[in-house]
Amino acid sequence: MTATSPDTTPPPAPSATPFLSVRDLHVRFTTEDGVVKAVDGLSFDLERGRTLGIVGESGSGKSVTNLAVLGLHERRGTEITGTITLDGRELTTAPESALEKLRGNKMAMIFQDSLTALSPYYTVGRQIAEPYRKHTGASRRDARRRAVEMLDKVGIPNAARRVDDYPHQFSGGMRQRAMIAMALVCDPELLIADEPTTALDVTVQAQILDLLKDLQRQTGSAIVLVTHDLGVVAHTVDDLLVMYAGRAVERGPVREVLGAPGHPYTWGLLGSMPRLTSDVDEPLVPIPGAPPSLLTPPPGCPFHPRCAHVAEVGGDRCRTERPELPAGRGAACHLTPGQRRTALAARLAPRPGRGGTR
Amino acid sequence: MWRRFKRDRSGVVSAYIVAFFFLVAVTAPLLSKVYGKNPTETYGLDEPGLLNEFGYPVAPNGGISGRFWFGIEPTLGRDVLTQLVYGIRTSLLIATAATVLCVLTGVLVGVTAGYIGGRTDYLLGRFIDLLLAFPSQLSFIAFTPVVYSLFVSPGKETPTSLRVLTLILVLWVLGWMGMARLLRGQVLSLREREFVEAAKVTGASPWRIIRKELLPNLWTPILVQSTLMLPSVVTIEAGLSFIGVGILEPTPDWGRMFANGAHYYESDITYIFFPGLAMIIFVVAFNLLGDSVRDAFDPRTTR
Amino acid sequence: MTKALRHRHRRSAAVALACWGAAGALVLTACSGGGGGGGGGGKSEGPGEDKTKASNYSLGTKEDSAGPAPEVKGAKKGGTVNVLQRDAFNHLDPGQIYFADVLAAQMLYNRSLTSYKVDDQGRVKVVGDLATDTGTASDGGRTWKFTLKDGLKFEDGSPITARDVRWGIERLYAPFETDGPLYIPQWLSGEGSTFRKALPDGPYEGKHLPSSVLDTPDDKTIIFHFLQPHADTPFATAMPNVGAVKAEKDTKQKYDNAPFASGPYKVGEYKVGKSLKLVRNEHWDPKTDPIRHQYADGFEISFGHQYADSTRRFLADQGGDKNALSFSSAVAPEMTEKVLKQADTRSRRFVEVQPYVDYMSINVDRVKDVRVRKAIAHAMPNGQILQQNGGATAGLLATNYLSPAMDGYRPTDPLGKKAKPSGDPEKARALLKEAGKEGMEIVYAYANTDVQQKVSVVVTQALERAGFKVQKKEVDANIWRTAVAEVKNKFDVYRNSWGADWPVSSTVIPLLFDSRQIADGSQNYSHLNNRAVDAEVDRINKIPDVKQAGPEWQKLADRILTEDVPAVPVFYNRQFSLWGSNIGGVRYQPVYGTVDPTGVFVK
Amino acid sequence: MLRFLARRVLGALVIIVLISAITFFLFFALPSEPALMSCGKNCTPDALALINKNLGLDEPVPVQYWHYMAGIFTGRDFSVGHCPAPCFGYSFSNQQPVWGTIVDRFPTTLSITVGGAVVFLVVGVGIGMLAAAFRGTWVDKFFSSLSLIGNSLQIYFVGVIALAVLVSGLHWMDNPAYHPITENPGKWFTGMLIPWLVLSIIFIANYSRMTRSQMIEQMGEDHVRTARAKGLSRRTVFFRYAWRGALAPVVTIFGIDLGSLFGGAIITEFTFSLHGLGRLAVSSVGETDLPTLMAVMLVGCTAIVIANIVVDAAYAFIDPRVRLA
Repeated sequence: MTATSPDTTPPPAPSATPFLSVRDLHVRFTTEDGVVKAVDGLSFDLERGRTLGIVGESGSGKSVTNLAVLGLHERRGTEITGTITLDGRELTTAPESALEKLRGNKMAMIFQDSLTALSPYYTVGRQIAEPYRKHTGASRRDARRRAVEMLDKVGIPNAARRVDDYPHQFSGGMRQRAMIAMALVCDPELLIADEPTTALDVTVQAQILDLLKDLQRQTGSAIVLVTHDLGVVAHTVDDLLVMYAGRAVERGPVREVLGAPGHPYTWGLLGSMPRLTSDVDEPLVPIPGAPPSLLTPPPGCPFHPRCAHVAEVGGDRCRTERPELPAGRGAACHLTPGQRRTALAARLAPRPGRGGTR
Repeated sequence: MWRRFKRDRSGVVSAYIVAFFFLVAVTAPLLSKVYGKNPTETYGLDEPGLLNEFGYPVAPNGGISGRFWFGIEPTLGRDVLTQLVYGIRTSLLIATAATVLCVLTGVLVGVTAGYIGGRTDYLLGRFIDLLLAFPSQLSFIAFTPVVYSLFVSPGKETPTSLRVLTLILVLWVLGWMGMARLLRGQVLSLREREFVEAAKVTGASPWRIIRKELLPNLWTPILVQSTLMLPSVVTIEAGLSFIGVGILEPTPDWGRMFANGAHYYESDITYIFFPGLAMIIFVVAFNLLGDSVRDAFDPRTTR
Repeated sequence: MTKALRHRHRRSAAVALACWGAAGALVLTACSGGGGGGGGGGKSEGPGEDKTKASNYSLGTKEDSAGPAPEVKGAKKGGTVNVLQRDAFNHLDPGQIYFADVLAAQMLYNRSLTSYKVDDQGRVKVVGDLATDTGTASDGGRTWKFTLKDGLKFEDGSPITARDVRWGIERLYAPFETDGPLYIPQWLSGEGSTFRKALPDGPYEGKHLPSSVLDTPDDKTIIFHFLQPHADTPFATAMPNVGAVKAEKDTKQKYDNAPFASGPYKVGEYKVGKSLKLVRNEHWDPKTDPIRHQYADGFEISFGHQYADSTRRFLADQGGDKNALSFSSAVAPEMTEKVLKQADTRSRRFVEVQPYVDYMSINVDRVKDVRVRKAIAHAMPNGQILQQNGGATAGLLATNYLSPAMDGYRPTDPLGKKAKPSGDPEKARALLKEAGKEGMEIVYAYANTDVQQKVSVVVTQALERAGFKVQKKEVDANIWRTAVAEVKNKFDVYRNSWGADWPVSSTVIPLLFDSRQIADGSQNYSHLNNRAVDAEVDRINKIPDVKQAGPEWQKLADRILTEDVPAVPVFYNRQFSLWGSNIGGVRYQPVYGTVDPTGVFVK
Repeated sequence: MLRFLARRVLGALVIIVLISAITFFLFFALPSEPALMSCGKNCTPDALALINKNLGLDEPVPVQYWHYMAGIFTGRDFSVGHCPAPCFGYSFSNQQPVWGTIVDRFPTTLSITVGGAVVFLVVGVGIGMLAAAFRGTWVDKFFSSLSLIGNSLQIYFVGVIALAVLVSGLHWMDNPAYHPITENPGKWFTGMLIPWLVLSIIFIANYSRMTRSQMIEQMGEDHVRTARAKGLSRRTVFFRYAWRGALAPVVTIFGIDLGSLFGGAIITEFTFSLHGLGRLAVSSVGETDLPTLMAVMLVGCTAIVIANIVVDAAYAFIDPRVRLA
């Protein structure tokens, strides 16, 4: 699903290939207990200046996908098939040295837990300056100036002084800002943000997301925003990809997906989160059961063990036949569009009798 | 967990080897009966032709023969195999007893300090600091004679049991601190966990909390630590005997065989070979076992 | 009172089988020391044959006492001798010296009134050293007169006079002089430590012994007036502390680190506990000295070389070790075989009998029945004990109380130990049965050292085979001496070792077996209390000629061993020395039981 | 930093005083008469009493302890002469000031320890990093099994074998001996080679195991991944980020090892007949030489507490999160 960029970014790629294109990506880990299919046939595209949200529970393959894009997955025992092209360049087969030149430069990543993701042993300034020096060949002084500039840009007060602080001397929000500064120091064209706000207070979350948006507006980079929080997604991304058990189960423009979700799992996700718009008394509905083991994924639709609608589909279809995700907007589910509408409507109706706990 | 362990082949093999050593130690008298020799008889002195005029075995390779499988001891002419078997018995007895005491003390002090906290924790912590500041090897050597002298009554033979007791005591007093430190840390972190909090709220007695809530969670570190501690105690005990403050003749002792071997090596290198090999196998097996136990209990560390 | 030389060899690892008659043929290679050192007794056949070396002890004449010493064949001047010693010297002050290693070393820088001259055949003569002869006795042996030679000088060139000798003797009365032999002061002024009352501060406060005790009528004459007659005075004056000390240079305790030399070498540099460098003393005149040479430029003595270390270095014979020897370190027993098998060591080693004897004392107070004592004696596995001590190169199986190094020694064997080196359990059992003491409990005490632990194994085993029950009692090595020297000790059998200060048995039998010696700390460890023995001791002591007394001592010793059995002789110690190939003139000093460094040169 | 030092030094002093007191008092439980050692061969009860008086052994134990400890700072006067500060008393067995003996023996221990430590730290950490870098390959397996065996070796066995093979058998190396480095660096080196090697084999195993697992753990850390995501090369990340994190525990253990080795590498010294502090301690126990034993004990535990302080300071240096206070 290609989204047309509404802003000033010139359309790239004379060819039809989008800026970032992931095709039929499979990531498998060999472990003691067997082969884990962490990502199983994932495809998506992303253009410059656009933001793609990826949501899903932990272990759904979101992070693995992003690590695979950057080539940061553990090499040993990991098998990757499919293609990842960035600006026309194939990444899965690229040599490590080529990837090193891209990382932090053309593509950068913001990690979830800034406390562990920043090295405790070096100053914030040094960690920000490091990729800058490496990729631009700047002098130590220039790099430092750049680090101060970046810290300033991400809203660290008194940046010139704080540049010499260590990460543990920063608050959580400031650390996350510093991490963003680090990711953006070389003006990357692709920014992958892996749950950048999960560990933060709600107010800080909003600030960080605003910051990301602002920066995107300035640089026109493409952003992949990984989260399990649909609330974050709603206001930030252009398109949304819902992942379950290593597969994309639904995708489409964010309004459409959130407004008219087509997959029971997406329904579950929406039901398990509080909404600002809804009544405080409205109970939250958790998805029953636990994510499936990726060692032995359920046959057919991987969601069927937790799905309340297996019966509606009828027969063994959910258990035996894997539903395809249609190109563009759509969901990988055997339910017919009509069944989906009915079921969704039923879900959205209040259920006073049940109290859910979180 | 057990299943995990069983799948770890090197762990299982090591367990068998370790068990074999303990079996040897326990059944030493039986073995020596079957083999037809005992560790105290001076075959080389009693029978001409076994030792030469310098007191070394006449036969090559330390006198290894169909009769003396591991050869005979220079100058005293005793059978090396039975000496070794009984030596292992002595050493393992001391090491096991010392380890058990260390573990018990470590658990007691560690859990007490961690659970009660506050002033008790502080005092126990300083006490541990103090003991840790003792140069351990030096202290073993310095204090063993002191403890001996506390037991010895002049004019009577010091029974071997008292010597054994002394060694156990000395190894114990300066050996439990590591375990205590470790457990204290564990308990400190467990103490804040929900289930302990919950148990406290329901009014469970501290003893009950320790027994029912804490100890089950401490088994892993205790077991792993003990498995690592025992071989090191064995080697320390052997080191003491090597230096000459351990078990005396004629009680066979593993460590003293090294001391003797160090004397004899110029003319009879074979003598030190078997005790040395046995010790390497024993410690390797125990270390592997320790690794396996840890892996089995704590799969995260599997790498 | 007197104490014998106690050699410092901690016999921690020593030695192998004795050359007993039975095993003799086998062991001959081990026992033949090889004709190194030029000393006699290249072969030591063991107690089976009369070694007769002992009978070679004699008093030298005036001519024997005149310098210079006969040249050593092939000797050259120059070069430095490296000396590897195990233990650091505990004293350099001649007044404090008593241990074998320092006794050997002091020969290089210190001269005494008389000294021992060893000839090529290993014969020992007592000769005048500072004195012109071995002294003249009068008043029935109570008064001894010595005359100093001409041309004697200290290291600063000042002459040595009778006053210096007097000072040297008087300073032995000072309270800090505790470690050396005290024959002369005790003979002059009283037994035990009572002699110190005669001159409590030594000569330092300006007081001196009256001339009725010690007289120096002129610069050359010294006259001793003893309380009792002492026929062996020439031997007593050969102790290193009967020499000259220059009063101005006497720094009391500090003299221990910087003695003022009268011999051919003087202290160059001394790092206590580490090394000692001896350099030529230019003022020493060879014409005055019948014993010493000054071939090497100096001696560099270093301490801390374990026997295994020094042996390995002599064996390798590389670099500076070619010029190395040791005064008292023996070949490490575990390397004996290696040394004997390495052909090139043949000309640079010796195995010699020392004046030290290992005994097993039996506490007569506790083991009252002589038959039981006999049983113990017969059961004692001498050969096995010796083997634990290092075997043939560490000692010879002993058959009686006197060392072959003693004057008048005869190879008697009253207990038939030669035939039964591992003990005679049957005979012992029979004796025990006769005494009706089968299963009797014996407390065997031993010092807790490596070797003694092993010895305890064989002793216990032998006694148990003879029908005893044995309680083994280990005693801390550092209190061993005091523990067994306690009269009221609770032990029955315990090892001790005795070495004579000079090769006359008056320094052995009375000390070990005279009932009047029984006291805490004394050497009558067995507490033998037999009036007849005491009387015989007195009788022999009165014989004015030491040569005639010799055989009498042997007879008495054998009588005690046959009738009273207060101790079992176990083995005679031997010194097994090895040195570097570039060293010549090494010979054995039979009185000290060490290498004699006086004729050593670098090839 | 200053506060940290002051606090820690104070604590260390308390520990040293306690340990020395325990040692001192325990030794009076020994059943021997130290004065006998200095009494020589003509010892009489009078002489013994005199020596006891001279050595101050006739006073109550606490007083003696006080004199001993005070003497370290002020020096003491003995009948034998003045013993200048630092005075650790006169040895009962050789009547020399103990401090001289310590000063004499310490270089041996220092040489063994420092030389050995350099070897085992460099080689051990090197091997550990190599194994971590080539994790899972034959390199890793080779070194891992090697260190497993090395970890199980005992000096008193390997040392003897090394002597038998390298010195007596093949004559490849010199007999272990101490020669002052100031006099003959070449001999110093060759004389120390075997002790270093043997000491190292055993410690290398420990350090390589620890380094390997620390490195692997660090390589799995988030911040290391971040560094990779910044485009830093594998090498840079390995040597700059992961190594820094792996360093802290290694340094801790190293400090503790070094501290305890300074008190005397007893078994090493024993095996190779080297005369360092460890052997001195053993012989002083055998000879009831209390002043010497005390001195070695003090040196040993001082080394340990200093090592602890240094380790903590180093830790703070390595890891800025740790604050010294």
